[in-house]
Amino acid sequence: MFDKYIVCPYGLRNVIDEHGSIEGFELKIRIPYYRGVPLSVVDSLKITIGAETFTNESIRFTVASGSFTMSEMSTVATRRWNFDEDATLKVTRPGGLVYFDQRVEVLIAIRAPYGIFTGHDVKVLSLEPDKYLAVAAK
Amino acid sequence: MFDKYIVCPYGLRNVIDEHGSIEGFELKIRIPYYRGVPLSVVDSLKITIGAETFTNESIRFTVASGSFTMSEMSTVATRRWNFDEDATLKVTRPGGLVYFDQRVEVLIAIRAPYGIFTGHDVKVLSLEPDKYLAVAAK
Amino acid sequence: MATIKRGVSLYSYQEEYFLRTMKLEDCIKAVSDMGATGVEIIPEQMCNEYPDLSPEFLKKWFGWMEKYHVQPTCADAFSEALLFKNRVLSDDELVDLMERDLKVAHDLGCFVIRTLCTTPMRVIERSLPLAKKHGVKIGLEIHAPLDLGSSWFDPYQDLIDRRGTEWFGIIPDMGVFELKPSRIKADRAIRDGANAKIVQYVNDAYDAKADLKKVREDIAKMGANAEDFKWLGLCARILHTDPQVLKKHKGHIFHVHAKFYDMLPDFTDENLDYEVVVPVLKEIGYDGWLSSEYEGNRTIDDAFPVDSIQQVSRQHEMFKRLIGEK
Amino acid sequence: MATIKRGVSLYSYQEEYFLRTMKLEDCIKAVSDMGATGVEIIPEQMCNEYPDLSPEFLKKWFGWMEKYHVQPTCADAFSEALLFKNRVLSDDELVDLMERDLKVAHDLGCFVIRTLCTTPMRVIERSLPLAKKHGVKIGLEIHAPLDLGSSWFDPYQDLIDRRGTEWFGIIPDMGVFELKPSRIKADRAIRDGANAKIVQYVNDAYDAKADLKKVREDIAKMGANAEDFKWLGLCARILHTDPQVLKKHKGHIFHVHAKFYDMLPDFTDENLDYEVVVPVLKEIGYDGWLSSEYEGNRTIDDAFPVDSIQQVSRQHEMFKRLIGEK
Ligand SMILES: [Mn+2]
Ligand SMILES: [Mn+2]
Repeated sequence: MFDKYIVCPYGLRNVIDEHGSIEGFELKIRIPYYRGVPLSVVDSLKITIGAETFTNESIRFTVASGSFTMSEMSTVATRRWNFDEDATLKVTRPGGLVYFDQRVEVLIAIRAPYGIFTGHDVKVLSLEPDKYLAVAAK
Repeated sequence: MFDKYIVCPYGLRNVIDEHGSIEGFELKIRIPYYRGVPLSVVDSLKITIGAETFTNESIRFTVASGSFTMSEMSTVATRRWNFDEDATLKVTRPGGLVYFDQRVEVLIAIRAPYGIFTGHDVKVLSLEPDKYLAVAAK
Repeated sequence: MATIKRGVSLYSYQEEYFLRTMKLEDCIKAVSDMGATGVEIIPEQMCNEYPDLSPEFLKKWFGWMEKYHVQPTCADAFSEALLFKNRVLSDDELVDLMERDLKVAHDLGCFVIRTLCTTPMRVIERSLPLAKKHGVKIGLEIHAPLDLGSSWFDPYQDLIDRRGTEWFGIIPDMGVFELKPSRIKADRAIRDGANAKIVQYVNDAYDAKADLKKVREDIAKMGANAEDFKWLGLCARILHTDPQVLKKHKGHIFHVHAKFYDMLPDFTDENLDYEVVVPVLKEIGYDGWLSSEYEGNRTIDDAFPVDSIQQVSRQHEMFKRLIGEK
Repeated sequence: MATIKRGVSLYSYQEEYFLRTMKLEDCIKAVSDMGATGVEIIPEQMCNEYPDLSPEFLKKWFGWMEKYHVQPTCADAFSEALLFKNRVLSDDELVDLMERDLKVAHDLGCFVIRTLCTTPMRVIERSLPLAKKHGVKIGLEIHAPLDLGSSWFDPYQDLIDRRGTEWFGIIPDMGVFELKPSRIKADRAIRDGANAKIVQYVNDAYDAKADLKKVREDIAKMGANAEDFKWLGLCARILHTDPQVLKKHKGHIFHVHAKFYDMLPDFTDENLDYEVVVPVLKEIGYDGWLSSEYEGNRTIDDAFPVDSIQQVSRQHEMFKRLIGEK
């Protein structure tokens, strides 16, 4: 359910690290379920862009309550992804995305108490202006 | 610290399952640290009996607050092993222990916020009468 | 004389809430606008502070209750047993979660929490003193495919016999009284690739109480595709419990989930047996809530705009008539 | 005139508590029996209900405080940053743990919690409003090898300059004022296999302030074994901060950990510089607690019975003399 809303129509952009290199890209997603959940039940994510596939290992998941890599998330039981909230997925991919229009496919699995809830969405998005990460304070 | 108290001088015995077979044995240990801890920080356990070694995979850890396999324990952050409490380790070993006197060696690692606390103890224990697991109610 | 009360689970407005066109206050106002007075909520859906509701939020919440002349009824809980990938939560941990949800419900002013059938009965039993402590009842939702009349309920009946009905009871979901294949679901199946002719054949066979094994062979010969077989499977799982079974549960029905998929413009529901169910509820003296759960959005949202407010209002027109409200 | 107060961290009685020969009440009584009045506690050591202390436990706790004429001082917290094997807790999560410990301390009637130097300073800073909310101060323990006089403290001084000293300050552990190699530790090294002659040679060299690189070469020639080198390493790490440095911290010392390893029968401590430290504390007008932390048990328990009560009592005799208590 809510599958067609998973990939947000906005928010796809390359991410420039503190040294000025493109470290990857990010996109925003919505939850394919009818309530918010603790982050630990976000079981797996698979993002396909063009012919490339990215899984848990290369994805950082950020919501208002925290920012974790997908492998860290398995123990994050006290922070939540809310029902009405965009999550930002940052994908490590040196060089980032090249083409202006990108076919973005997301497969996501959430462990509900009665089993796995999967969601699937594909959209063609246009790259927005790059995001520059601030140089750390010290 | 408290290393010499890790292996309790009592509590070594074979465990008989509901079908009457010896499924393994159990022993009791104390914490080699100066406070109680959440179960998730019990990082690893290694038990050596005679020439055999048993690690996390074959050990079930039981305290008043719960009973978990060592692989389950990694996410048990809200249940604690208290400073003054015996923990029971049940080790899966079909046939159990045979000899009356057993050299029992325990190596345990606990993750404190400032690093790993390890404990090590060896004792020779005598087998106590078998423990019979009750047949489940239904 | 005590009578059935009309309420809404804000779950009904999830599409608009998800799309951010209705906020929590708008949902509450929508309930009030229909003259309904009970507000059910899934805290994890619409309270982002869950499980620690701040005094500031609660002040707003009760402010809305007063402003819109409504009252909190049920808080829907989930018991996140698969919180961690490496294990199922222990009973002890599930009791802790139950207490957490009882507290949330108490804070929200709800009289009952909905627990799922995935919560082990022994966890429910161990939670009864906590229900008493927080002054909130525990209601087991009985949802299709569970059958209100089957022996599946026996252990729970035993729990009731042993522990009484002050803190434990049931929340039947009216989805168990399904009369026939849903028209909007059939249309969706066709949009998803099923053949209109085959769907119609299956529906007619269902109405005629035909043997579905035979129907399966028939449609195979007609050249059925995967979506056609999916439709047949969906029809085969339709559950119509006899509404008379509610009499058996008289005395421990805490709350009712008034599930529905599609209300017609003439304020009738083709699919669910409310025309029989509501009179039975009246007959057994049920004086709790009929709490709307609109779930049709999932079915139509690929092709049509969702109007949850309109759908729920139509259901309440039907309820007014069936309850005999002036 | 304000004066230094005598207290005990129940940590001092951990050996007997662990061996179940002293219960919590016995530990509190032991403090009282010496005329000390302050009780410091590691809740995770002696309160099995941590972190949710029940009203029943707290009633007993405050009953003991009254019965034994003592009062709670400090609650020692840990900030379990490595709670999970797969990651370090986030700052947000550590702030939650800090609040949990502030609440526990508040419930116990403590005025301060001890936080470890492993807690990131930004977490401490974010926790200051919570300290205020719960009315409990946050004290950073400064423990060897941290040097009270080094620039390591600069960021914390900056925090104090920016945010004041009402809620953040320090808890120096007197282990930083170590004068010389500990006799009981030397004896233990010998029991563990070090050569008595080499241990003596190292100790003499230490007293003579000899170059330890040279000493290393010397003992290698004497045939030193692993335990001998371990002893040399231990001596090389002895930290003697100049007690005058306490003057620099005047005004933000919330509490003092009176660490010790071995009190002699004549009520003196060969190892730690209390003869200088206490007068400095008096001079700067410190009117908080000297809270005993006996830690010698770990060193002697392989060969000797541990008598924590006697050891702590001896230290308090010394404190009475140094404070000038009648
Ligand atoms: Mn329902
Ligand atoms: Mn200390």
